[in-house]
Amino acid sequence: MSILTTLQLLPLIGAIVIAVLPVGNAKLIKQTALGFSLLVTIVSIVMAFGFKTSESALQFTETRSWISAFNINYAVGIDGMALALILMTTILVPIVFLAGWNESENGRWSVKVFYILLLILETMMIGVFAATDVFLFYVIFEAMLLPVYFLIGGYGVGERAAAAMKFLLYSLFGGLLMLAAVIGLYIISTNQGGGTFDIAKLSELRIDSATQNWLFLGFFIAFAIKAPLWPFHTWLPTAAKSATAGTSTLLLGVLDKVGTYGMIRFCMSFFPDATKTFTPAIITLAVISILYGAFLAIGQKDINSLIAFTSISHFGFITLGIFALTSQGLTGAIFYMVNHGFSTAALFLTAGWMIKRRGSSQIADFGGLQRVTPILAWSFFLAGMSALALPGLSSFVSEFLVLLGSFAKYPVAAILGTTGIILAALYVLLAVQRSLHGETPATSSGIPDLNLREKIAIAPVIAVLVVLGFYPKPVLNVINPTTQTVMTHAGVSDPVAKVAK
Amino acid sequence: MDIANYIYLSALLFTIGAIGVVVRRNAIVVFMCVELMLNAANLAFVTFSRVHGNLSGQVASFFTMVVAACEVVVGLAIIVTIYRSRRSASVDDASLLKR
Amino acid sequence: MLTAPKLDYALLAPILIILGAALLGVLVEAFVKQSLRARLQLAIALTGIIIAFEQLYRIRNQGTSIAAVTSVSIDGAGIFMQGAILIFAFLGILIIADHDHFAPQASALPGSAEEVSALESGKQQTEVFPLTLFAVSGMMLFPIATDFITLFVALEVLSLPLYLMAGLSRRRRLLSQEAALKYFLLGAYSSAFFLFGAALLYGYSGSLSLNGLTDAIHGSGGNDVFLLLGIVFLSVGLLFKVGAVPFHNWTPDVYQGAPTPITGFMAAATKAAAFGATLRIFYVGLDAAQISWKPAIAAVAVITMLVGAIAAISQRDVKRMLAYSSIAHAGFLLTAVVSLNKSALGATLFYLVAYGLATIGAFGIVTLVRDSAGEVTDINRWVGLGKKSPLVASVFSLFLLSFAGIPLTSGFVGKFAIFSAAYESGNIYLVVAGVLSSAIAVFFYLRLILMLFFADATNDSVSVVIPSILTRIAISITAIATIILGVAPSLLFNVAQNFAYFLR
Amino acid sequence: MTTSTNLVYLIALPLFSAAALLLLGRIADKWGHIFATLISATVFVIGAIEFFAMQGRTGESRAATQKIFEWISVGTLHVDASLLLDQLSICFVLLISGVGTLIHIYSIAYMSHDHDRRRFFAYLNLFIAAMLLLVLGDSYLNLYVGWEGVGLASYLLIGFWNQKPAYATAAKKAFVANRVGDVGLSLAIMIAFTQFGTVTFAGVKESASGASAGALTAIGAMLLLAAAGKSAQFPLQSWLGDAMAGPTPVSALIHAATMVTAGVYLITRSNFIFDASPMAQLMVVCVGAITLLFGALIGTAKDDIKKALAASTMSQIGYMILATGLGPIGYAFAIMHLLTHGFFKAGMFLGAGSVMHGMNDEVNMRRYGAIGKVMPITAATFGLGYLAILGVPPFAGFYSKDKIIETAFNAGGIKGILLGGATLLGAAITAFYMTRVIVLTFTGTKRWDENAHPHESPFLMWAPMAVLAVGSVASGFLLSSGSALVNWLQPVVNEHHEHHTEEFLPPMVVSVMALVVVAIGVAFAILKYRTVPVVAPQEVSVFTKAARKDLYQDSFNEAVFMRPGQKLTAGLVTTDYKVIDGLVRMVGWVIQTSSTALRAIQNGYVRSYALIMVLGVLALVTAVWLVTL
Repeated sequence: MSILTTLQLLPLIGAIVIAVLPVGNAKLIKQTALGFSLLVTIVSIVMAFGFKTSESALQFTETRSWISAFNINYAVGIDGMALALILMTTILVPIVFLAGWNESENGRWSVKVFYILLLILETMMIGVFAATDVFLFYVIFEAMLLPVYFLIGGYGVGERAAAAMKFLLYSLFGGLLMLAAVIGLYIISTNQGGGTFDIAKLSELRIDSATQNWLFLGFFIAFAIKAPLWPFHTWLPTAAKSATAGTSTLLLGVLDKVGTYGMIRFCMSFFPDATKTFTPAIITLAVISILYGAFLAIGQKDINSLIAFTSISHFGFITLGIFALTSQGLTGAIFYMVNHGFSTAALFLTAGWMIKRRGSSQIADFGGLQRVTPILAWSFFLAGMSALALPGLSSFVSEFLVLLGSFAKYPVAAILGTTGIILAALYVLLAVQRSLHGETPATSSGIPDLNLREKIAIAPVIAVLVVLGFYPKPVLNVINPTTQTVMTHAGVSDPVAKVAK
Repeated sequence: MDIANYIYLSALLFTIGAIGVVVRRNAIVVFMCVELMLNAANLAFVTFSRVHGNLSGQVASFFTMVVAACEVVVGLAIIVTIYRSRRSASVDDASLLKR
Repeated sequence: MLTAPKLDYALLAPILIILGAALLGVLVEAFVKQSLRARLQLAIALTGIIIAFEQLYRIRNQGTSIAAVTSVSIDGAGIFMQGAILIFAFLGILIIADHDHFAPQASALPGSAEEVSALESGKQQTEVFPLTLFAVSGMMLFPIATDFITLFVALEVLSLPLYLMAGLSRRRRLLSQEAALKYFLLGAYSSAFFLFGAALLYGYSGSLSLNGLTDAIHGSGGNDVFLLLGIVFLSVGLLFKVGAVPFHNWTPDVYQGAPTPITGFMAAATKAAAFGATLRIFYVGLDAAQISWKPAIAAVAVITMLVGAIAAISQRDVKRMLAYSSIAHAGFLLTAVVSLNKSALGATLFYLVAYGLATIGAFGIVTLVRDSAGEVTDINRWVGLGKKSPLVASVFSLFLLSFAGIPLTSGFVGKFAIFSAAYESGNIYLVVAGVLSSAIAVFFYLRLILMLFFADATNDSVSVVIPSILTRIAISITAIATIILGVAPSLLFNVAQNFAYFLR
Repeated sequence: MTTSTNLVYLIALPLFSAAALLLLGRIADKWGHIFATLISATVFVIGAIEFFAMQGRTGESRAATQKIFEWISVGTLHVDASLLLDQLSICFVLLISGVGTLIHIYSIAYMSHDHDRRRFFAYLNLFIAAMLLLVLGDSYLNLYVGWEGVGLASYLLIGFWNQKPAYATAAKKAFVANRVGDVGLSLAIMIAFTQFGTVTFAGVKESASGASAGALTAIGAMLLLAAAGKSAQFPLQSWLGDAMAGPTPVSALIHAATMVTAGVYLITRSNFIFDASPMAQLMVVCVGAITLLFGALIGTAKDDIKKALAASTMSQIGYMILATGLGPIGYAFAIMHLLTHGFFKAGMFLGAGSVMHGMNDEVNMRRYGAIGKVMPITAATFGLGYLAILGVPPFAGFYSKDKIIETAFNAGGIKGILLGGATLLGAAITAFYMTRVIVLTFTGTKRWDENAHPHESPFLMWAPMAVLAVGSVASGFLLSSGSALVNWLQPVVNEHHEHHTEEFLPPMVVSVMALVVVAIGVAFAILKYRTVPVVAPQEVSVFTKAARKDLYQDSFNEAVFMRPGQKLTAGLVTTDYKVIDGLVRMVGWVIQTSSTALRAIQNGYVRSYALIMVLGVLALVTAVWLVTL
């Protein structure tokens, strides 16, 4: 059994264990959940140490027949990109547990259900990145919507039911289009000597260009909804507004990454020609997302929807980097996914604490927090700095790589994207100014600063952002081989500098 | 007489039956229209049996008659019950289930 | 000297056993004393079904097309359908056994003294068991019949008891009777079309058998007008039974008016039988003329999916909503008819089982949600059920998710298989239409889940009754099957695939 | 190239100190300021050691590098976290750490009453670290990290008292304006990488000559944009005045002596780009000339002493920028002016801070007057700085500024006359507004508030001022004697004397001209401000009004960027809800409506159902018939 399978099973076992614990003992349930998630983190780190960056092939592979009639397998294996994303996931989950220690208690259902859902979600989040069988990927891709649906609907705030519904409908719509495309791929593989869902085999199919275009769109729209790209984004702010901080973190930090991950893993490797055909259009959408997301973030009054719109802007950057198809762009984009996960986690978690303490998510209701709760304020500030890609924090490295990588091929897009950094400064600093600076209103004066548990939760996130900002090499080394594989497969190479030495 | 005329007659009967179901209100009459359609089919079977010179069609018409008889049993039972409940055999009155 | 036609009784035995049990049931109803009847009927029905199933299992590999001269064809698809119908019948009867749903005396006037006394004395008539078994025998015959006479007889045998059963409800008897009337009149109307179609096809080919029809088409020996009109009229009868648009109008009304256990049984088993016959007719009899009917049936499939999905959205009654859902599923299944390939056949077999089990389970749950006046089917009163009875609400949601085709439920695998068969046959537009209507359909399933879990109940009169042990068994089996078929579909899928063949 | 192992400490020490002070929190309140000051002093010592070590080496080996670790390596992009200490950067290292240390010392006293003094010192150390990274990075990308780092430090320090909304806004404004410049730097790096495949200074320098004029001009223009943002040059100048919201030591260190001169450093560092692109150079001189006059004009009307000094800073940096646009010889003079300006302007800011310290943080010069008597040391040090900025020989400014004026005239042709004229005019206006500051603040009659009890500042405050005053006096002479700085920087900026064009005017003439215009400016100011109303008169010329309004720079930005931007944002928010989400909701509406329509068809009448079936039959017949046609 591959360590990947173990990794997926652990949270599931955790969920089962929690299922048999007494409902009343919330503390025990939480501790068990945290314990299992930490165990997963440890195992994943052990796995990371066993990962050989020198190999470009998939590692820790395992294949078991699942639905033999369609040659569907339980097939897992990871490359650098998947490893990075899985590590991000397994690190974020215990942090989310710790940060939202009490957020399960105001829900519609018990604490128990909350943690069962989250642990099941973790299993799926690991699985979705580990799957090397398109069918398996699809199944998890769709199934993981449900825990989130229940987490938003059951434990969220405000218009949570409507938000959950909107989220699910959007995602399922995209998913169904993708299903059609998955079926198409399978049939084509059947016609070319043996139906398969194996990613590697599927990427060697010969598909005529018209079919490629349609199938590409099937996949791409699903991913564009997931990693919301303008104009498929309107579900995200609603969801982020209603979900708990922890759910939002996992939703935007991990689940949405499946979209951008899918663009690289599936769109590009299955449909190289279609990728070329659609690249200009996608680059345009990406740039629109960057600027549009930023402008809308500036215009938000609710702190969670602000964060959601910043993410739309950031997903624009990631998409731009991916479709620029240069080493820097791709590596930057993949690294961006990881950084965005942590950066968004920091934003949502700190914002969540602020909201919980103040009892409102309207930015205007805050103010002067820096005087009252310096540590909380600092955490939020640093998260904001990460969102605006301040050099020294990891998001800078990725954002810069993305822009650098796309400039060589799409200068106009890169230039427009670069102006996004001004808007980023605006949306972050406006929020910072309104919430942390200024006079402290009477309503905020007595609120407590972060407690030890919250400090422990936020510290690793900030540490990761800072450490990877200064020393991104370990992650970049893991990602680079993936980038090279993708580029080789797509048949592109980096533009050569015009005036080489 | 041209055998085609039997087919025309059969089609005509069937059409009358089909339209009758749409336009008549009394459940019994509606049901009779259905019976008319079945008999139109019988006529067609028998005619075709003649055309093709085999007996299958004739056999089919016997079966149809038997089945039609069964249908009458069930149908009348239902119609009578509903008539007793509602004191009306109009199919338009039975329209509580809708939308 | 004339020899009697040779009948292979071993192969026909499953049907005969069910018929025998049904007849026995009639006798029991007539002669056994009141207090024993109910239990005896149940025992007879279940035993009959089990024995029939066992016999069916024994003959599973003995396919032949001459079991009863040329009237029936015992082949893979036929045997699989029969098995599926038997399973549905078994589960259906477990739920039907809860007498609370049925009028003590169907012939008594609603509200009459007669009825009141029957209610008070607890004198419960149990004709529903033999009726069910008769219907089952018709259903088992329908998918294996290969000539038009047998097809028509089977169609009527399965329909006539159902017409009656629809009117047996203990509560809201007017509605129940109205459902019976509508079902009967429209059903008879559609059978007339079916029969006239059969007559026309006979006129075209000179043969009543599907094989004869195929030969005639290949020889293009007859009048094309008869063939085309025959195909259309025959299809009407079939499309009516499967509940395809525009022959679907009876479905919501009957599903709503009929006693809920009957609705569940009917929705699952009739659909299986009707699709079994439809597939055989189109695959075996009309394959050669596919160029003329394929576009029309494809159009019906698309319209059916869309209408089913769209109309369900504005329904306010759970049973009506499930009815429209069944219409949408009929649309998906019709794509398999158009696909005309082995994968589609296998996919349909799987789909029918998956859908049927979930349907029985879902209607089984509906029987549990009641207030003092009986079942509560108004969706608005289901709001907040997740709070009152999380388990029941969760299981119901599971069925809904399966209907919606969410991965890891049986419904998803079925949908996937059907769509990939459609894609394989080149009907990509059907896949796209299917996917889009699934997206619409997802909305109302999810909205219902949302109402169950995410909203607070407005009144407290609605409660979930503790189900009887039989109902509990039925619902548990269907729920577990829904998950197992979703997670490990190979268990059934490989079987379906092996049985996915027709003998000519 | 020499390899050094000490360079990293220049950055690591203050960075560590900043982090420690911030993380330790209140525990470090007692000793944080001392610790930070010691760290800063240590950095200065290391810098000095490096400087002497460098002097001990010759030629190529003077520059030292240190590779700390591999930072980013993706595809053909390889960027190491490595530092380069050459003749140019050592000037900055000494300036930053030297002036920085003095200001640390000053701040100990200046901030002694502030509850958050520890945090202030943490920010100061953070600034020192970032600024040193900026000047020590061996590639544009490393520089960029420091570049934004100082922006962050500047933001934090301007908004140090962010409980006042206006101050928080000022901080944000500075950051955003800087970000506009950062876009320039980002794009410059991208173009450079696309062109040369590298982003190190050495690599770009090596290949620069081979690039097309267009590419070089583009890089140059983008670098200029970056410089304009950081150095408050036209058109991104508007933030500097507001930045005076920060505590005065910050204004002295960051917004006068060091950070704002980063633009000059950037252009000087990129001399190989600008030297190869006359077009870019022209842009540079234009920006410099416009800003020097712009800043000077604003300075004439400011009553806020810090804002007046800020305007002056803007103007003086305009000189430096202008100088860097004048080709190889200009760089050295720009750096020289930068260094001398660092001394005298920092000194004057500290002086202003000292005055404010004694005047209950009053900044309105119309409320001052006759402070020279009560604060003699402050007045004296300020006065020396004043003389330096005026360019009175032998004070520092004389050496640096005259050289710039001279070089401007020497630019040749009409360009030379225009630039020379601008610099001369600037000198005159500088003389006017600086004299105005002196007159309003230190001489004349008392116009204090009743509660004000001005007194001389404590030793910890005046000592740094005194040291800086010494610099204001002596630095010019020291740096220019025997063209010391010019020769020192020669390897970096490729200055070759033999390429000099004919001198337009002899140096002597230029100096005399400069002194004459300065005298006129001084005289005019003295005459004009013999009496000073406490409340600024409203009946003034349009020019004064314009200058008071910062030449409408904010109004312009508001009208052209801010308000349309706000409208755009509001418009997009509405669009997002009404159009994009609206479309989605419309799909829902259409489906819902069709659903209702379908419900209506289901009317409950059997006969109607039968009719629908008949119609269905007819439709099927038609369909089949059509297909078979």
